[in-house]
Amino acid sequence: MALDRFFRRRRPQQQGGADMPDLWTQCPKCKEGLYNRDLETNAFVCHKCGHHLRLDAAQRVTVLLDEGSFTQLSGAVQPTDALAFQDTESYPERLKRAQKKTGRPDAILTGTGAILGVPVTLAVMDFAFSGGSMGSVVGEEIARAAEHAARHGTPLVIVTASGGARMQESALSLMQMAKTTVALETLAEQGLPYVSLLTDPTTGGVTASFATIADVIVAEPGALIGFAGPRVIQQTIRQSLPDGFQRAEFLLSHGMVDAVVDRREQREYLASLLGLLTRREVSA
Amino acid sequence: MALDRFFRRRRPQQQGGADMPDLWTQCPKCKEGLYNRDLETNAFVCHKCGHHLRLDAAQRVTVLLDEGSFTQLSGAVQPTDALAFQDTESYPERLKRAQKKTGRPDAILTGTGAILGVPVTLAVMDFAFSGGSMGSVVGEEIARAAEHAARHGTPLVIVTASGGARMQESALSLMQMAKTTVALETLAEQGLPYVSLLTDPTTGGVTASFATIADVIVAEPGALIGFAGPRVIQQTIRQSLPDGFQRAEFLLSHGMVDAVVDRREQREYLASLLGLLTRREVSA
Amino acid sequence: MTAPIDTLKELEARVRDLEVTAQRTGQNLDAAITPLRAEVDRLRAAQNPAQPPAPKGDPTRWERVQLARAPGRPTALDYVEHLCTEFTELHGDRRYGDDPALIGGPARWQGVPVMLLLQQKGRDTKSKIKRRFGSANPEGYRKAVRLMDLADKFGLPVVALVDTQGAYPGLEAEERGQGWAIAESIRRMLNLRVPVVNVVIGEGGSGGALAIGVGNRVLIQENAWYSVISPEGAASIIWKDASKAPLAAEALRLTAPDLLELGIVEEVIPEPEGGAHLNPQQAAQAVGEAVTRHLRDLMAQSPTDLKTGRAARFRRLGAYTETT
Amino acid sequence: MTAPIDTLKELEARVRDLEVTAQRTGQNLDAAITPLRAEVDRLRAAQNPAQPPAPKGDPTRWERVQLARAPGRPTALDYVEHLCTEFTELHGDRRYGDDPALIGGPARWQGVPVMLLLQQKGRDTKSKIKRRFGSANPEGYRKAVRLMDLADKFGLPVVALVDTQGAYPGLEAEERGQGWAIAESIRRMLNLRVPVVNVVIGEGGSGGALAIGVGNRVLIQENAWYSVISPEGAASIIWKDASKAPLAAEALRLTAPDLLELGIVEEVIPEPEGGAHLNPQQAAQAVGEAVTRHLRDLMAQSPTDLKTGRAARFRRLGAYTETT
Ligand SMILES: [Zn+2]
Ligand SMILES: [Zn+2]
Repeated sequence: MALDRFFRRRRPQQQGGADMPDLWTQCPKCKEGLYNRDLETNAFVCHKCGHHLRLDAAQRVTVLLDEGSFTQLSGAVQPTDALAFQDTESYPERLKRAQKKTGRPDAILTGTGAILGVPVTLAVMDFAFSGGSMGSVVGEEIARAAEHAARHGTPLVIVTASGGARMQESALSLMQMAKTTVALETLAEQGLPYVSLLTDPTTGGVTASFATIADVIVAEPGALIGFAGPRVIQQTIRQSLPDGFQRAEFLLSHGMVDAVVDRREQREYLASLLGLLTRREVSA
Repeated sequence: MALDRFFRRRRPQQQGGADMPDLWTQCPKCKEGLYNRDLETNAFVCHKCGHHLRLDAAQRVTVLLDEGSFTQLSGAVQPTDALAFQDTESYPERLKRAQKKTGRPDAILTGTGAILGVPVTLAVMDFAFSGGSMGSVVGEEIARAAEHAARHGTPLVIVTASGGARMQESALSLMQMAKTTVALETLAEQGLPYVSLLTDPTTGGVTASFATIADVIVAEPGALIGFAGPRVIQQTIRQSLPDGFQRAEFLLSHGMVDAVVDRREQREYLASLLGLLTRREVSA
Repeated sequence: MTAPIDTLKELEARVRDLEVTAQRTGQNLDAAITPLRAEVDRLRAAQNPAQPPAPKGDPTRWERVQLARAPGRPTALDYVEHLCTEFTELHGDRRYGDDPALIGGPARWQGVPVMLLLQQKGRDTKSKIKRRFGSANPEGYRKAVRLMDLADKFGLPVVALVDTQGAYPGLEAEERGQGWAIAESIRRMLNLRVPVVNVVIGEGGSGGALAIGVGNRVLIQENAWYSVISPEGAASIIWKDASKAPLAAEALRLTAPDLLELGIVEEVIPEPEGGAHLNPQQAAQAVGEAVTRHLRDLMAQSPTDLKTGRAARFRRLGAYTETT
Repeated sequence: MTAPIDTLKELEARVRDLEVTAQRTGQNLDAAITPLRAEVDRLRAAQNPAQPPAPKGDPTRWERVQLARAPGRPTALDYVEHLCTEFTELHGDRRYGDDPALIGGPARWQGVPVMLLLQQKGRDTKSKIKRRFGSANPEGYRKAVRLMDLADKFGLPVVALVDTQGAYPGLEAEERGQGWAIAESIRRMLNLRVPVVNVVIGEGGSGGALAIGVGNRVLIQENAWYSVISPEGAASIIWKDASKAPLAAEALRLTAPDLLELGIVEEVIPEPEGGAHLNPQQAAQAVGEAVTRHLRDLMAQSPTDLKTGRAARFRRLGAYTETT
């Protein structure tokens, strides 16, 4: 697939941890120091080892959508502490911290836009917000995005990144697995395509609900994807796990995902695929 | 399950090979000599080792249906030699021999009857006719039985026993896999249950078509059931096959059949099951 | 019957082993430990046949969790034996295997023809191990989907008894798509055009429970629990210490009255004084009556209403505020 | 490119080994032998690049079988490369694995969006072995069912290219329900509400071919064969001697003109003089044109008519007489 259409100018993004100058980011895999400007033009993929760095929701939108095409839908729905959940810290305090860190109400960003001209509704999970955990807000925003796509006749793309359900909302979090499925069925009944893009990491309740009932499931190279976490499994079976277990490539060979697609090729892949799957009306 | 309802008087059946007096049959498994009269009252199951002896189509009808309830449907459809198939013997000669041996036009017997009072349409393959091979007549009669059941609102039970498709009709035999499926879909669209009973042996094209798309699949104990034959597989993999490979119990543990049911319990099993699956109309 | 001493000793050793590992590594091993620990308790109780005293007054959340795991608490098949005739277990997913942790088939529930889906923990040590203490593999959920297809085709209402600590966290389960299988089961149940009544009869652990929990009416027994994570799991995450499970149970609000208040269940089914294990017969009568009442109510609805009503039920659930 | 000598020698030894076993035991091993033998032929031909002379006049049935297996005959993916743009291969059955012997995905076929189903034999020794010479496992057929579901949902016509000696006769294939998977694939294709066009582009062996062969229009290339059993298989059964395959080919009437006469195919697609392998480009043009013509014709039909028309087509097939 030709990459040249991919390399257009990106909006600059802040990168680099506390120990690194703002101009540089260290590759978490090969430890190479990478110019942030180069990283951005390379879709945040390490030039040296090909490692796909984790993105926050805004970066994902930038990497995936045509420049300037994004219109945000999410934002009005805010989390609440229905259980008065208290552990070492209260749930509202945790939320406040995560909101401050990410600048959004919860671990989800949705909106509309275009991929190489193909209009889509897009939902992106934000791992930076509480490990991308799914509570009532994530569930509601995913559901609304699906319903928006159904109403406006666009395909839906969901980018997942989640450690699982949000403990602090207990059974209410669990119910989001069903809620999102209900909304996705509304989309399916319209004959509109839904593609999920599983990124590192996607585990727990997200894997066991909306992430894996997509018409086409695409995974990013090297992404950890599974239901149970690797440590829990290792203790259950009491032996070490095979190399690459629960990684995107492992899942491909076990028939669970349709393709593992390099981040630099995802726009072309999705645009072509969504074009092909857009329902052509056959005479009734 | 209580067996007492099973033991009613059976019509006497001729048994015993050339070397055995007509009063006796030798169990092919444990070699015990068995009184034919005892065999009949025990549904042709060896008293000593539980081996399920192979039945011809008439015996199967006797074992399965309420006495006197059977009305034959099949018989009018006759095989023909569309390919002028000639090998060591012509196809018409082969057919004549099989017809003389079994007294029926082809390897299939269909009709209507009742199982403990539950009306059914029944199709029974006859392994004694050319190894139960499926050609155009078998396909047509299975299809007609399914359509009869759909038209008259009865469940369908098919008892399989087949070495596969009939070579002498080449691609025409192959097409029966599709033809039977078409007719069974007509039945399915009526919401009527179809149960297959797989008996020893069921292999080849029958396994890869109507036998395995039943709503419920029941197998007889010890029956060999598979697509490829064990010898072909053994040569492909070049190692010996595990004990019990492709037997009914093996298939049960691999999730392929719903139950392995002793022949002496099949009537109660089927009557109860068909009663439960008979569609209750929910208000539209 | 007294349990074999060897089995008990072996299980105790295994539990200690796992606890040490959990302590040392700070990992959450409760999926492995808890069922074993419950089994140890049961075996000990069996050797000393006196039942533990029933808690007085309103039990705490943690006491309810213990009641949900009490030795002798009726399993799904115990309810079926009390309430059903003609249960015909149908086996297999027709793709890979047959899972003894999630079973089902048509039956008459107090005379009403239904399709049963049952998470079955096992009733003795051997069957508990065989049934993985009710923790299903993908094959179990795929069998459930197949049985729901049959229920839909033949107009059979579905009755699902939920009792699991969660889906089985095994290597092979992951290889064969545990998450995929659960998601498919949820979707299939949501799309059914027949009545679906679910009862949490013991433990309702996470997605593995929800997989057969998305019906028109979700009921729960008085001392059952239902949560996104077990109290031990939550305690391990929060305090790195599974023994803080009683605190986690409070925080998670996982009891039947909590769930009723949160709008997640329609009804709490009362248990005999002291817990279902003290009078399984009476517990079964209460479950039978409640399910049959809801079934009869739902059977008056059209297939379309059943599906859209169920969808609307789950579309609503969740707690958030909205700025304008 | 010259084939590695080692691979050729190894394959030859394997073939001899199997032939000896077949001779000694009287078993039918052609499912194992034939693809290896064809590969040996191909490797030999590659080392001696001159093509075998094209048969003059109307080839015999056995000559056609040999043409269907000729080294260099275009595989399914060769047709896709000549005729399609935007082929997006979708992988996996979402249950167990991904089968490289039966692949597929959406593509534009001469500009028309379609869902492709391809039996792919492989183009070099390594890929042939990986793809099991086009003999699919249950995962392949289950992937086909999944792709047909997508085709139905999105209104994509299905184009299926058939090229297999049969489903893979392996132990694991049986364990995972080879017969079940084929039956399900047949049923799914028969129920599609979109146009389905099938082309037998080489070998059409038994149920493994039929599994993706039940469309509205079934086409066959001039030198392809389609039969309930391979000529070697039939010869082994009839004469206990696979070398009598030429006789069996005659008896089975398995060539394209035979099948047209029997009403099993709608159309024979002409091949370049001497066979498709002598001019893959021209062969592809003929296949492309024929498929596109049938697609355009079928795309004018309603979903219901497509399904009932396809059902009626297969309900009719067979030869029998009827007494009254
Ligand atoms: Zn790197
Ligand atoms: Zn015997």
